Amino acid sequence: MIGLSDYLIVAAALFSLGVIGLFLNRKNVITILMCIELMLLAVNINFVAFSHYLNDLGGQIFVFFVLTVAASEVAVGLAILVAFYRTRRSIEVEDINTLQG
Amino acid sequence: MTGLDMAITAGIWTLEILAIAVTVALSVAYITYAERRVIGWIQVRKGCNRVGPAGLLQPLADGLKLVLKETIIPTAANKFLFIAAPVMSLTPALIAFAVVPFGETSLFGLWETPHVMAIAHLNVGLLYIMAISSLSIYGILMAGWASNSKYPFIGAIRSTCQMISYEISMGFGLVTVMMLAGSLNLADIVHAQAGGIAHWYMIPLFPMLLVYFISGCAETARTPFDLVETEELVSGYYTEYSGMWFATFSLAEYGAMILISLMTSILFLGGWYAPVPALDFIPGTFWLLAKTAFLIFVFIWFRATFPRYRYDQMMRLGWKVFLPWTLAWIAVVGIFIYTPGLDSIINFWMPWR
Amino acid sequence: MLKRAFKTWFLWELLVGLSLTGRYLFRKKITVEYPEEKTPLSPRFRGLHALRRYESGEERCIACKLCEVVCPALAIIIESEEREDGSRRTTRYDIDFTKCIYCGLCQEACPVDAIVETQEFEYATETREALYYTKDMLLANGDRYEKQIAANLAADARYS
Amino acid sequence: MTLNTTELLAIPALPLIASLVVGMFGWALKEKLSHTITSASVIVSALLSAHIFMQVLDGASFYGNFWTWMLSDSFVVPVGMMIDRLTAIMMLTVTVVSACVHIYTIGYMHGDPGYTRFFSYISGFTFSMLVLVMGNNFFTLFFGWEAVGLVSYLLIGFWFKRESANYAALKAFIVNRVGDFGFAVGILAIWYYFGTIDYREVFAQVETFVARGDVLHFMGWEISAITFICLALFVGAMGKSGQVPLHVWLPDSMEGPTPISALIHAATMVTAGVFMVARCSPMFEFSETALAAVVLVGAITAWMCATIGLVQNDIKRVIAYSTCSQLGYMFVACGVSAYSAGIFHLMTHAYFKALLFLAAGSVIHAVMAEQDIRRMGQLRKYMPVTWVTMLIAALALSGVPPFAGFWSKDLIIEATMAREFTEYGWVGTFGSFAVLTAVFMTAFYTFRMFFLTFHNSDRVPAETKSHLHESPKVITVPLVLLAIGALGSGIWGVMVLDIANPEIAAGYFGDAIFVLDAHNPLMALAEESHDHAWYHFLFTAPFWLAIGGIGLATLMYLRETAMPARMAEAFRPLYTFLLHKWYWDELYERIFLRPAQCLGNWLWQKGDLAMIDRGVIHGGIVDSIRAGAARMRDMQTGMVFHYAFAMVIGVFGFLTYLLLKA
Amino acid sequence: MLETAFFNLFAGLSILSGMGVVLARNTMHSVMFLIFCFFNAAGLFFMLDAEFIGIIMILIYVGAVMVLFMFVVMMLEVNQARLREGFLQYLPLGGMIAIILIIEFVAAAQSGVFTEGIKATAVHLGQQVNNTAEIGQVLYTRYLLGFEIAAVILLVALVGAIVLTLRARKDAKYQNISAQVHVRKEDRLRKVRM
Repeated sequence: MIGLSDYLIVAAALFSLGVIGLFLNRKNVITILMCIELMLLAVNINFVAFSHYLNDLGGQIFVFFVLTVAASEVAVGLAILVAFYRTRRSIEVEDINTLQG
Repeated sequence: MTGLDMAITAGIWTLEILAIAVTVALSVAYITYAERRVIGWIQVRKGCNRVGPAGLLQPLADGLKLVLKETIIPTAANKFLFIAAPVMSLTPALIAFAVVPFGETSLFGLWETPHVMAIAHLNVGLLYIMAISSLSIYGILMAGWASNSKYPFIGAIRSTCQMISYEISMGFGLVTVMMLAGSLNLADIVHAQAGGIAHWYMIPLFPMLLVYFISGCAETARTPFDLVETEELVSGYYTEYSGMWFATFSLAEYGAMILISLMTSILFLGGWYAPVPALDFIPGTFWLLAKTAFLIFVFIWFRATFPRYRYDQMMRLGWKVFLPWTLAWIAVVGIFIYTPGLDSIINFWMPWR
Repeated sequence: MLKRAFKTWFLWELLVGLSLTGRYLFRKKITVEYPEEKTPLSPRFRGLHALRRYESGEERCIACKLCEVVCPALAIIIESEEREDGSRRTTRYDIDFTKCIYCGLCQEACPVDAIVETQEFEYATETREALYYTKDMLLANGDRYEKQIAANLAADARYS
Repeated sequence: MTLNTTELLAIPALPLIASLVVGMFGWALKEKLSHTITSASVIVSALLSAHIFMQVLDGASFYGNFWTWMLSDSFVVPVGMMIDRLTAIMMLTVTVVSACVHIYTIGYMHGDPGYTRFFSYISGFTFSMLVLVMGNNFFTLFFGWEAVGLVSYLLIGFWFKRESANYAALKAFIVNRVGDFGFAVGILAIWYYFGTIDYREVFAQVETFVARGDVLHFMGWEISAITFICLALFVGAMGKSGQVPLHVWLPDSMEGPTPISALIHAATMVTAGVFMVARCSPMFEFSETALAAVVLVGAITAWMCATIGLVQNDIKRVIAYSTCSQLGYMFVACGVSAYSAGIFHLMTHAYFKALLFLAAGSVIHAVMAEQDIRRMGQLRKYMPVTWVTMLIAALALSGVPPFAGFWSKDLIIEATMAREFTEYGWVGTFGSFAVLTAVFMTAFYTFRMFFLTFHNSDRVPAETKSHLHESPKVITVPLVLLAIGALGSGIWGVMVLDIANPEIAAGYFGDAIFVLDAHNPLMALAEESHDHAWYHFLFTAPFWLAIGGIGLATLMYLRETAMPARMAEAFRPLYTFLLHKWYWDELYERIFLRPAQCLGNWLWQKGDLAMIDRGVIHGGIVDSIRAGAARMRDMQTGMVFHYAFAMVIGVFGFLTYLLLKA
Repeated sequence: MLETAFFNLFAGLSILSGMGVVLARNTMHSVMFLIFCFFNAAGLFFMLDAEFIGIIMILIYVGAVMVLFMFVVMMLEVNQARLREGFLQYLPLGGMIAIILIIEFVAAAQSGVFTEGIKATAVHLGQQVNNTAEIGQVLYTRYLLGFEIAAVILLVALVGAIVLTLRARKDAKYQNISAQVHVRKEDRLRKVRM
């Protein structure tokens, strides 16, 4: 039978994949954004799984909010990326260094 | 559940799916035929009438020709995505039909209560349709990108912008339907419109009917919104396609057209109910299909009548006319529903309240 | 103002357009189903070329080469020699129908009504070579359509 | 019997829709359509209000919530209505006066560039005021309260190109904020103590709440909670209704167009405070301190503003001070627990004061926007209709029977004299003195203004004289309509509605107003027992005082026209004191404006420039922060990789802790 | 049995496609893998009786967010090879961290912290309970404030994205279509007596 921990493990695997992605793709901002989406997805799976097994709708509501925030993040992030690309003709992370202290 | 039961269930499902898929494929073929005939008539021509009696075998001949044609894949194309694109555009067009209810039947009294004729009787049917139809963008986008050629690329970008823009007003239009029907279940939405033409949602939601149907034209890239495949783009995102893959795109496009017509009938034109209750002895499926057929005819009629929009005009229509108008109508319906006094008017269309 | 609002919201202009096309939907169709039916042709119709003969059987063409000169598409090639009886006649009169634009200037230019255009237009071939007509083929055309040609010329005569 | 919901909703909805339509599409609708839409909507709403009023007389009422406006945990703000007899009479007054003003405005504002905007505003005002009176909870009341304040601000500054109008608007807004702060505190206190903001639920709990005796510690004082709530609410009422010391904005608000002065700053908005106190009678009744405060403030205002009115020269200002003074009367009435008398006076006052303003507007219209009564005179022969209506209004204001003002004012004065405070006896005495003397002054300044305008010598400048003429029908018809109100509403109130019935529950108001029997001054009055015969007025002091005031005015401004100047010379210091309105504005400038300015300057010079800029930045704090930040800054590499690493370490730490705990 | 099979299918495919996202050479392929991953996650949501969230997931992520990604990938001409430089260099470190991470996660998930007091298997509510209606009831009452804040966040993101990317073209000319449509004869024509 499928229990809560099975879902948690799937989510954990996806989350770790997202982390690996952050480490491996050290240049491509788009992929980094996608890895963040992957991690958020893992979080969402956890939320829904807990919501189901605890019989509390709050988890699903929070997925809702996570979705909202993720969508906003992507919209703004990609907009920044496009604006950045216009000035630098590049989307490499290492070129984004003007804010460095 | 024993193995036998499962086998039977699986068998029935397969049959249902096959029935719908084959019907859709055949209808698509014959809609192309109908389109040629109707446009011919409007242009005072006779249209195709050579192959078979009255040209009825023409679609089959066309299909045969397309299948036999050579498939060309450009050298610079991304082969995997190039081939996946038509599949990606056809799949959503077909699986969307899974939740469409084609009527209610008690199978000549075999069942005590009438069953809804749909493959999946989903609680979130309307959302499902919206979600699935939003997927059809991918086929086009992938086709445009994978072709590695400028016309398909521009066509794909155009079509994506167009579809996303019109999806918004379509979605908001559907919100008004949800507000009145109080359900996302397509069968429930139809049930809420029972009782003759006055109960159909086209009466209180007339502007939304227009918005939905016209957005549907844009969504399926039909004239007057067929900027995706204009001559200036050498037929847009499928410039590089030929043979069967090309045919697949057409299949998807016409499938989407059928879907939009079906959905308009279900959401606004009372689904499988007759315009007057006295005519209910005719099976509901007939009514639904008749309404759908009429709407498909209107699609064709549009194509024969209207010149194409310019791209900026089309975007303006979507964002600056339809979107505010749908939002306003949501507000109007909301005010009617929640204002004491006015709610007695709107309750006529909300029998479940 | 009310009228205008009504027209805007009910998409009046679009309905007008739709009703127009809707009316045409029921018009009598004017299609001519070609192989079975054909439209009548004008006597001036300019189809396949032909070289005519006099009633005596003598070819009309006197190799003046006016048609070759006037031809805008350079489709006509003429070579001539003196014949045994001293008259000037062509040895070669070819028309390349892949070049010909059927303008009819050759017919206009001809002083003896030798080169004419018939009403024939169904001469599709399977090869390009077959569209290169030599003098014999043109004369044969003339023989075949003489009656029709004569009738057309007669019909058109009072206008020229 | 409950009322029809649709009808009730339509009453505020019609002006709202009209206001929005005209406000947004006024440019397209043009003048004619704009005023047709707004006036029609308000007239319909007045008719509907009349219908409601009739039904309410038959015993109908309404109470219910329509929507939920806000929802945050247990704080629920519903949008609902409570229609009882108090509301009904307010609705009727508001819509009728508003309808008259709408019609009047068509003539008065004709040709103004902001014509459609003006109509949008006044319709919006009608909506807000109706929300204020019809709501069934304190939050709707507050919404209406702020909305009318907003419209008032917009309308005082209507001629926004005029600098003085802008300042007057700002002044009104800011002074009102002071009051609104108190009001908001009061509402929040109600929510805090009662857990609800619904009238019915709050009022139902008051008795047990008082019995519980909650006490509030405020700046070392001990103050009972109910007194605190009532006083806080009353601060709001003071702001909105122009009571001392927050009265200073009301005379300045005369910068707005005259119809606005009539509608907002005389008849309706400024009386919102009185309405609120009457509405909250179940709470005020349990706090004698609050009631005494109400009497005190009302009496001071009534008396002081009357003295200022004696010497003002601007026709609208005279009426404005009179409005302040009359509002003081209403508060005195409420304070002595004669709420019914207060509301009665509110209604009669609405008619005659609106009439007075509109007639003044008609005069101003005729003399080419001149407002100084020293440059008028002998206008009677040019504008007879205005003269008659203004005379009616002046008589009503002075309290001459049988005009409306007499009935309500007499009731208030008698109630004031009859009421006995257990703890604050001197307040009652002072109140009686103030209202009695004010009657005399009211009559005097009203007729002073009246005579100077319409009689006396002709001081109109020659160039305006050629334009002098009676105002058009569209202006005079509303005047006549209101004149009927000013004539009859008093008799109607006493005879037909039975407002003056000492048994509140048996009279017009029924259970809409709550009065403890021990407080009821009307009851005390009834026990003193004199029958209310028609000649009753002959035995009352106010009547004779009013006659005296009118007589003095007649003497000074019709007979011995040189006398005023001589008197002003004789009492020069007093005259100047009054002419400068008791130096309130100057006082405020000394107390609030100057010190605030000085404080700001001081903080800027000493605090900001000297201490922070010179002392701190070069003193080390900033430098050390800067040095520390430079080191901290190295942590922000700007590399996503590093951030991710930090995040992962955090996850590690958390997980390990979790595992160890388990 | 069927449930397990479906769970394994969805879970396996989502993890596989997650790997695809990370490892794919072509960014476009990454996007496609991520879409596929979302689909499978939606499948998992369906299994958890959260059909509304599942559909919304597809509608928002697949229908809108990923399209945005695709758009950007397509529009920006990026040198893919350069972006992959140094990919393998960090694989050992990244892999190690991930392995430790996942071991800890699994240990935590299995430790019983999350299963204590929770029913081993929740009751499937089935068709009778309408998940959408339930969510609506909670969302518009208890979580109303959060919902409104989310709406405001979206609005701000919308405005922000537009502000960041909009370039006003000064040379572009626009027509006022409604003015054109509504023009009347009297507005344009004037009779002149010659």
